[in-house]
Amino acid sequence: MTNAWTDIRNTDLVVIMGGNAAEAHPCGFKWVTEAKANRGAKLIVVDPRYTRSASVADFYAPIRPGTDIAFLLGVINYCIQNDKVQWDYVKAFTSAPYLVKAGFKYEDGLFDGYDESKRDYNRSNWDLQIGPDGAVMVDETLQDPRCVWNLLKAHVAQYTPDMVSRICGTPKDKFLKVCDMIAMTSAKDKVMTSMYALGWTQHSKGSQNIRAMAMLQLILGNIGVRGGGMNALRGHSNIQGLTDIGLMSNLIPGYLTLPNERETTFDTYMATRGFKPLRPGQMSYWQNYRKFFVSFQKAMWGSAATLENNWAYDYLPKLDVPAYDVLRAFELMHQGKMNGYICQGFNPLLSFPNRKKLTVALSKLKFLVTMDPLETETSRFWENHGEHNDVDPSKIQTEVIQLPSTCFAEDEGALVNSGRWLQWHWAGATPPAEAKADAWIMAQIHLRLKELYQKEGGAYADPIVNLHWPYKDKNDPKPEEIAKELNGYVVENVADPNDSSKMLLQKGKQVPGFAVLRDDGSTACGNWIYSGCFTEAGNAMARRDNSDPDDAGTYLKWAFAWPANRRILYNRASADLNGKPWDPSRKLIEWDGSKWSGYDVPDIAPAAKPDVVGPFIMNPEGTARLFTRGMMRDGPFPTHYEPFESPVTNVVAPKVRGNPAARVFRGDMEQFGDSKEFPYAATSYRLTEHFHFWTKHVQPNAVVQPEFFVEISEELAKEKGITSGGWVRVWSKRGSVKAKAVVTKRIKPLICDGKTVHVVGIPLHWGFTGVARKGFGPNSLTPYVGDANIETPEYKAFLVDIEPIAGPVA
Amino acid sequence: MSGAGPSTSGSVHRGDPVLVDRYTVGARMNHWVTATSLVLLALSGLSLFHPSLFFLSSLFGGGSWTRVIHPWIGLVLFVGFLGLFLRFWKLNLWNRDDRKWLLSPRAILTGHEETLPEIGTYNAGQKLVFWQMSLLIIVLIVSGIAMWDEYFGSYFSITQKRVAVLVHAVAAIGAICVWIVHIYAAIWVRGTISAMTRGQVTGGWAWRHHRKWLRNLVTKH
Amino acid sequence: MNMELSRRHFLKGVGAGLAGTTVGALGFGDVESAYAASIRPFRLANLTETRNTCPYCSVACGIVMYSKGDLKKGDKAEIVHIEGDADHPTNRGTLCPKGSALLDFVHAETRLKYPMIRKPGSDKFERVSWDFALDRIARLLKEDRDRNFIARNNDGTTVNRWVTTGFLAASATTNETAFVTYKAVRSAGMLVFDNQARV
Amino acid sequence: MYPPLPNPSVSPVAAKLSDKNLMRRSASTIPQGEPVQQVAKLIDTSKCIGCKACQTACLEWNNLKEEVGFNTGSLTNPHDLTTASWTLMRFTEWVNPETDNLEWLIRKDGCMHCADPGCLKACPAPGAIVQYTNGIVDFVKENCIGCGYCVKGCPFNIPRISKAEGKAYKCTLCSDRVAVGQGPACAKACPTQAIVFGPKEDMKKHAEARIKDLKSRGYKNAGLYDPPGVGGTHVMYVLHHADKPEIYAGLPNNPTISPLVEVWKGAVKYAGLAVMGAAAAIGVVHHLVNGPNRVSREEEEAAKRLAEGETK
Repeated sequence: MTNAWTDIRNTDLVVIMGGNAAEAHPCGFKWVTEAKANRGAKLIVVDPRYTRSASVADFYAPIRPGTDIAFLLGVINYCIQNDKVQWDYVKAFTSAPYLVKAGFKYEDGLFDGYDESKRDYNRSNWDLQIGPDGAVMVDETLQDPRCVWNLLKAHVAQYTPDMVSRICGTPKDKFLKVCDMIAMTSAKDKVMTSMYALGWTQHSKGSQNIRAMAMLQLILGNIGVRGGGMNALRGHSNIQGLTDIGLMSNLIPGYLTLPNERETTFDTYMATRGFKPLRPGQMSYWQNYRKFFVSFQKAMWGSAATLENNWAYDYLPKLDVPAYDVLRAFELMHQGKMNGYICQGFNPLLSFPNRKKLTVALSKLKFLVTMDPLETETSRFWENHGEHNDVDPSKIQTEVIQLPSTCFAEDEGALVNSGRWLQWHWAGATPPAEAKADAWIMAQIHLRLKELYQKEGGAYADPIVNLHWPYKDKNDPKPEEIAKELNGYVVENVADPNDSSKMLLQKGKQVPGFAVLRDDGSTACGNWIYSGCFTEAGNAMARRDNSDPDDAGTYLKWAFAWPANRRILYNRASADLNGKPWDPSRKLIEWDGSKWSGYDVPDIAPAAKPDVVGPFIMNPEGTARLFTRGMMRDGPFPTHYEPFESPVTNVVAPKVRGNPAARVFRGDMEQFGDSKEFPYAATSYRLTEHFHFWTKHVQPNAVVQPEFFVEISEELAKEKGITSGGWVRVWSKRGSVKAKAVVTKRIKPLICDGKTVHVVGIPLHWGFTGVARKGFGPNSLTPYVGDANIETPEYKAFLVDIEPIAGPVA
Repeated sequence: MSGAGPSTSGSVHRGDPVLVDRYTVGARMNHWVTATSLVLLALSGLSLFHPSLFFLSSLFGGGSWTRVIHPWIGLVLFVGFLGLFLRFWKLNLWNRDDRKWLLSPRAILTGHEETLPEIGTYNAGQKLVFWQMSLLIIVLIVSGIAMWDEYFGSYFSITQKRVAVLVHAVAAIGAICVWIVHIYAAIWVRGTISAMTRGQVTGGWAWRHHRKWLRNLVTKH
Repeated sequence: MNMELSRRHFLKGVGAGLAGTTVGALGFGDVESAYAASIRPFRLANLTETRNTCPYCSVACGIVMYSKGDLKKGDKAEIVHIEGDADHPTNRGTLCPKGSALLDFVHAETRLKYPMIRKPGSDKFERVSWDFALDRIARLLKEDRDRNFIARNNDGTTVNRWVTTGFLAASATTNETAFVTYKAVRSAGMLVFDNQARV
Repeated sequence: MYPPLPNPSVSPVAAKLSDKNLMRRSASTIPQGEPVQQVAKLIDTSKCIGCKACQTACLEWNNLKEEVGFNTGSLTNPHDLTTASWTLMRFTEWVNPETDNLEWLIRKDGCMHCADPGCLKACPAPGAIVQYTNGIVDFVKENCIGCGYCVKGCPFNIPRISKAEGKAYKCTLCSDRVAVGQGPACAKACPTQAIVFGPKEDMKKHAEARIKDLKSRGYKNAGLYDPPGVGGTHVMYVLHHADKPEIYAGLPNNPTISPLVEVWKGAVKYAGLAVMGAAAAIGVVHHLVNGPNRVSREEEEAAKRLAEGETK
């Protein structure tokens, strides 16, 4: 989230698209109902199904799964055509006036530089023209045909209301009504918030879904302001934290990136991470990259990271591929190229696509280790459960070690919510029997591995034996000790350059924030963006003062938000070029002639002049990008691509199947079905009564939603002779499931490109462990392909067929 | 079956006074079973009928037990009464004299039976009691079943149950009243109770109240 | 954590003394404390309360856990009730159907209690000691790492990566667990490393 | 937002609701108890997202063990109120004939805590059902005999009888929480504050504001459901279509205690006793006036002669 749950109360219009906040985040959704009740805000829901969110919406519009980009570019087109643009914001705070390289072009669904054999682009033309002064070339008048604004205008022109209706199946009048409501928030005193989640990410073009809305929000001037923003609702309680801390194949904590194997030296690595400002006087925050990186290496390897060994640069593994994401991991397993896998509180067998493939993959492992407070299907993938897990244990040679871990009630530490709040929690219960905290388990695994290497030696032991392990009880690191590491501490005294008698930084002390981090090895910091969470002043994450001046919803004294306790990202953009709020009633920060101050921590240097320094300081241009400069693998602008499995062909690019830049492994393409064989558009989703595969272990939740089902329209039910409450079989090219049918008015057939498209809704949550009824899940059916940029699997749009069947004999 | 008395012929036994058999042992047992269950039903029923009588439930071990037992006793009553019905329904068929008998209430209530036609086994009053009870018990068993949630709860709608409780209450009141009449008559008309205790009445009793019946018995032999 | 402070500010926050009066005023006059037969005694009296956050979704609602026994005092503590924390700015004491049933998650029959091993080809888990399980894991990891660790790629550049064993990180563990995990995994040169961010 | 309900305190609080505050007691006559603040739970169907937090919160707070059922083609689970499920979200997919738009009507079903409770009126067991002066109607397990009369008395079909225990169950409005100045578990949990709890007058005021907002959004028949037929209720609804409550999974339009029950528990109860009493009395009087109906000596003789005559 750029903003926070509590900020939604400040909005005028909530657009829920690519998510279902009422269903998945009921307590956060409270702030939507509050905005409605207290300030007359309106709620729009755009979704293939009439959802729980829709049940309290002011306006609902249906849409075919996987066509959000067409819809959103259609809205952008409407805003441009009808001059519903926050012009001051767009001209000053976005890349609209910048000139793009001559070579860049788009036609027939493809951008320039496409290589079909690689399913990838040469992105060298996807960039801005840099002038002789090293700054981007600008046309403030927006007249130049090569300026971002005009390219965007041309790019979205084809998404007329009729075209949108043709692609999305959204009735034209409903689409126009949505456009009209959204366009109104281009006014300086009107704000819209976007609430989205997996409904946008889980597509082969997930990142571009989100980009499309982000661009719309920029055009309307809704980023950085109270009640606005791009708000990713996020899933698990600490998925934000785990991503912040970089538990991903290609990340270093704080969104630093792991070197790839072409970056053979520290210098070549840093060379591409200079981030020189591209506008005169602009602040480019990533110029501090080296400080964050070196401080991280010191936190990892302490005294073993020195200037001489390039801060232990070689200790870091180098990537040969963009990422070893979960899809690649299971692909490698499937190819028999992996021997071991450790699942820490995760249930991949049910969570990832194409379960059949996953079972084969896991069966090829030498060993599998699981850590979880609860039974998981993954840890019992080898166990026969009849039709619900039809395997032969004797044929599975994988050794499985299942470790019992503690749950929230027995553990202490911080979780990061979607609003980037780091909130501390305390343990209140004794763990059952021999269950142990994950931190203890990980410490044990490391220490025992280290011991083996110390005793026996072995492949490149240095990074393991030299890992910095500064805990009082080596066997059991305490949460507070680790939190202090994440915050960062001073390794060597640093004298004040002006007065050597004074200490700038004192050895052994916690750093007050990332501003003091250094690249000379005198500071260590586990995760720079968390710096400030646990200073000499104490544990900021445990703060519980819920005062909220001006009812701004920022709660600056409650817990800690990264970065630097900032509650609304880009909040500098809430004020105009003179530093005055666009809307005085929504003041966040204000320029008083010499400095910034207000109800939030300014997202800008306190003394940065409003007319000089742009608000988006993480970009060297200081502005937000309507054109991505080659950072997205599938295009600098979003464009409509059908899902890999689609009931209709792509009307704007008939030759293109799916996202042309999305990675598809050999064998998986053949596993995609077509609409002749599988006529119905399926989508998977969560239900409010359950949380993933956890709550099927929880009696009351099993009671309120006991059994696996699929949802279909009354029309499809009639066509197929399916009765509500009766049994059906649903199958795709990859698998087949049995389920109860829920026939509902909440799903309606859509007319797309003149063809009737029926949608089959398939909820998650059921498996073969727990107290709920045994059942299947959508991932026996879903396709094995991910988003072109971050490899999130395409769970939300695929093809199935359905038929009524006789129920299992009880 | 023979009663007491020196010499016997048929069901009339010479002696002083003459004794006449009226009810067999079977009939008497059947009657008392029915009577007992009716009393228990009245007590348990009344305890749930009016708060002021709830104390009666303690006779049955408290409210819950009363609720549990009542319907079962009801079944006993039904079966019991069915027995009596089969035994006596023929004797309770209506005839001309009954109408005549009924038409002189004063004589009946003041006990001047000499002015009334001679009566067979049962007089019109007794017959009325018999038929009223029969009717009420059918109503009670039917409405009772509809109220018996434990076993039949799912077969009836709430509205049907509401009708049932009302009908059951009214019918029960009726039955209790008829029962009161029955009891009173037995007490007022002295010499009656022995019919259901020893199974015999005196010849005089028979002569006074059921002369036609007595004559028939005598002439039979 | 300072409850007093949070409550005071909170009332100010909602701009209504009502929270006090509304519910407080249900103070039903000053009758003596005997409760009617129909009313159960209030079952949270004299328990220990602990602040926590809901482990499910990323709204991270504040919760209060009520336990028999106080962990901080070193007692064995058993949670007997969980409900929303009214002082929390986001959820204001409310909880969704999952959060409201957290108690049965803590006490789920299917909570894991002991380390278990399933041998190749076996159809059952067998209980083992922590030491056995952890040593076994360390050994398996070392064997695979020593055998398949790539110090240099074909071009001879140092890559120091290990891609034959992977790690799938949780997404509901604390930052602190996450960082210890990161340290343990990265220091081994493991690249097949991902979390639940995508699902 | 509406001021949230406070966190329960672990320091013992004197229960402020007791038999001193009883206003009615089944099958008993009691003096009017000390009056206390009238309370009410307001359920705003226009804010309800049908998340069922109220259901699980109720199960947890009241330690109720419900069985895991089946899906029968609906999101309503369990399928009806039970002795363990005292509250239930009922889902109705309704197409508004005026707008032709689908409206997903979701209603939290449960005891309405009537000012004039039909269950209490029907209950034959003294003290099995009580009503407090704050409006809470509560079942007292110890006194319940499981006769099911409350089911017949209730206009909303709420109480459920446990066959195993032979006891009646329903929502208590969390009388144990309310007694110590808390609110019901469902109201505390409700994510969108579709359920709020407080003094009945405040609830009505709050409802007015909600109705105003709904009317501004085009629900011209939005209104409060506080049915006078049962003297008003201490659980009220805000409905977008207050003119037709029946579309909300059969919420009764102007409910009253069934006349059958009124007669049964009114006229019949008293008349019955009278009639039976009278019957007995008449007997006694008749006996006093006429004396016993005895067989005379002559009649015995007559009988003897008849018998002798026969034997000759």
